[in-house]
Amino acid sequence: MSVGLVIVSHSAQLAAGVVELAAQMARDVVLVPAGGTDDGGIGTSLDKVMSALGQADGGDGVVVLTDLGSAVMTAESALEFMGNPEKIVLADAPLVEGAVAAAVAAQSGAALAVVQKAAEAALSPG
Amino acid sequence: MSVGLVIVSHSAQLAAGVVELAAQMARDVVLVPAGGTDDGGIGTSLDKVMSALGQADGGDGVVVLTDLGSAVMTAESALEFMGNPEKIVLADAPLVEGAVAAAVAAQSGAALAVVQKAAEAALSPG
Amino acid sequence: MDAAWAIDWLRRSAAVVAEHRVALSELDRAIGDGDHGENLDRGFTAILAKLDEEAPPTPGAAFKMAAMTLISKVGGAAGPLYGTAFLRAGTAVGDAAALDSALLVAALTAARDGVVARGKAESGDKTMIDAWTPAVDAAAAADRSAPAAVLAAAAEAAEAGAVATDPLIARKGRASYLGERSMGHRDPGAASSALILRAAADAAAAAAPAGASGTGA
Amino acid sequence: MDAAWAIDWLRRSAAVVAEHRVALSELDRAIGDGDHGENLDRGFTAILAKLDEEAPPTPGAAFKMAAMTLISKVGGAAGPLYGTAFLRAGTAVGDAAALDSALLVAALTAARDGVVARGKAESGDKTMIDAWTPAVDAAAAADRSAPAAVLAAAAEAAEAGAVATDPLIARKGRASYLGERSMGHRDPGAASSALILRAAADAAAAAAPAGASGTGA
Ligand SMILES: Nc1ncnc2c1ncn2[C@@H]1O[C@H](COP(=O)(O)OP(=O)(O)O)[C@@H](O)[C@H]1O
Ligand SMILES: Nc1ncnc2c1ncn2[C@@H]1O[C@H](COP(=O)(O)OP(=O)(O)O)[C@@H](O)[C@H]1O
Ligand SMILES: [Mg+2]
Ligand SMILES: [Mg+2]
Ligand SMILES: [Mg+2]
Ligand SMILES: [Mg+2]
Repeated sequence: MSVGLVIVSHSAQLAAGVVELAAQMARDVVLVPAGGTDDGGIGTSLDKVMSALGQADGGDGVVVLTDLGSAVMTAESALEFMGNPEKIVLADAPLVEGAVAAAVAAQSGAALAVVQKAAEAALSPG
Repeated sequence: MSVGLVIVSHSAQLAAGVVELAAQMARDVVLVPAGGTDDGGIGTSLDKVMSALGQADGGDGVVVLTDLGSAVMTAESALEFMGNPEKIVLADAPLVEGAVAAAVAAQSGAALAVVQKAAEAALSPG
Repeated sequence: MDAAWAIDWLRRSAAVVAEHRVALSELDRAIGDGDHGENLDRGFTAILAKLDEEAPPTPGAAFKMAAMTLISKVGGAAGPLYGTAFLRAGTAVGDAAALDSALLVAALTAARDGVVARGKAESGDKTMIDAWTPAVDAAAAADRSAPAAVLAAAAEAAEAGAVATDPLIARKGRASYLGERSMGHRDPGAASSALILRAAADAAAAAAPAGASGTGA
Repeated sequence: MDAAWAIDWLRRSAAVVAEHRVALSELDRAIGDGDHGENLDRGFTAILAKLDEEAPPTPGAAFKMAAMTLISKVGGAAGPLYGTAFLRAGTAVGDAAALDSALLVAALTAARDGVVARGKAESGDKTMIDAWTPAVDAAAAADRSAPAAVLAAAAEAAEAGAVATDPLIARKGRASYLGERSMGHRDPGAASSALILRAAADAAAAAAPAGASGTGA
């Protein structure tokens, strides 16, 4: 198993695209997009986030990446509803760059805190 | 008119999603996605990038944002083929956060260098 | 202020949000993404549907239902912010059948604290906090008056707070991308907060005979 | 080394890339995204199609055609990198009908400089530079030999350089995401560079009778 990732975005396409990009370098990592509102519009959905968190959690924990501030707030609300599980953490990272770095770290079998740090340290390599 | 943006990504969905997200706060800015390979795969396409640069340039210049390093190289190759036009610049910025910040700056009518700086200074606001 | 008042508050909020839907989105178009009115209208329309299904038995139950619905349906920053506000208010009042002035002040304070915890904004950042904090202060100052007067004081202060966001520079939320260009525009969330707190006061005024006084529920 | 040699080089490169397509992608799977073989095969297949349409009249024309095709078709980092390499080589040799040893060294040097300009990697960063720079150095050291010997020296040095990437830690490209975990794997771009430079030497050997010497074309 490995740490899972959830990509929370206002855009369903953006979340799916980040998953597509990060999956290239992390074939065995569970990457779940949570993009757009319930009715397919631009925005975030608590329900999509909560079900993505459920899907991504294989036991080793989940790192959540977000686009704008309101996605952060939706993700934090979801965590609050779930009783702030210790094994689900938000990364304070640029979405695309953080997701790729975190996915690579998760693929290597790194622990939750290491995957989170990989996201947060993400700079675009050459 | 305003500065245009080109979003270069390995994923067509990702580029389209970034455009969708940034457009929310920049209704009058020309935002052009250049994502995926010519045959719809994951990768970058010189032809897509060059035609996006053409579409985005309304006279006030274009800021180009990229995902991974090879997208940067494709964009730089495109610029070299076009004779390194002064009014097309690459931003060294996180893709999503930089695109939103640049789009907002472009919407306000800011000049090319200001839009580029907005992208490069992008941190996710609350 | 009992469950009937809480339900009336939510219904009045839905009505006033629907009425000001376009205006709120226009405020948001100037310094955000132009969806604040639609966002809230979607959320409160869903609240109306829930109220039609089942009437919450206590104010706390009404607040918690509103919280869940807003967080789920709004889709923008206002969802988790108002959602957290109503959730904390619901927790603050527990299963009290009716809220006296002290409990109302506690509920408003918890709501405001919830918005702060969720959004991490400070006063003066040009957010809904700039309506909520004056409202909480005014309510606390009026806590020896009747509930309707407490809510009227809160609503009035929220309205003044919303107006006072006009000259501010946004430091949180989408408007912060605009920096100084956010000056001269009213914060949409502060404006909607004023409308919703006015709805609370109106529901209380309709429930309590005019001129009633004291601190009872 | 004339246009026929350049065309033969490109055709041999296409053949060797096709032959090692899976192996190159497997190298890339270990420390990248697993597409390097497919990427290059797509590019060189397109080059073959162009060669079937029209034979470039000079080595420089062949290099420029290869450059445009690789940049357009490869889709990964190798596209702009090899593309820039061939473009700069094409510019370096101009419209010379044939390349003597000095021009070959100039072409290889320009190609390597193009990869450096495009990718900003340094020697030891575990990239194709680690095949190209030893190749350029060996070619320059052999510049008083016949063209075929210059290219043979370059190919041999590129092969050794590719092998020497095994223990390195990647500092550029996708493999740099892996940090220390990139150790113990060969860089795919260095491996393909060695194959392509060997193809150049093989084409030269096939063109020049074995044992021929001197610095002529
Ligand atoms: N971090 C925050 N703290 C407090 N209020 C905030 C914060 N971010 C945004 N807001 C409020 O939310 C309002 C915008 O809501 P809305 O338009 O629904 O969200 P979005 O920006 O996601 O489209 C703002 O006017 C502001 O009052
Ligand atoms: N900045 C760089 N400088 C030099 N070579 C690089 C650079 N980035 C990547 N490479 C080379 O490109 C190779 C990977 O090519 P490829 O798999 O086609 O690209 P991608 O990483 O986009 O999938 C690497 O093995 C390395 O040799
Ligand atoms: Mg909005
Ligand atoms: Mg919105
Ligand atoms: Mg690759
Ligand atoms: Mg690739």
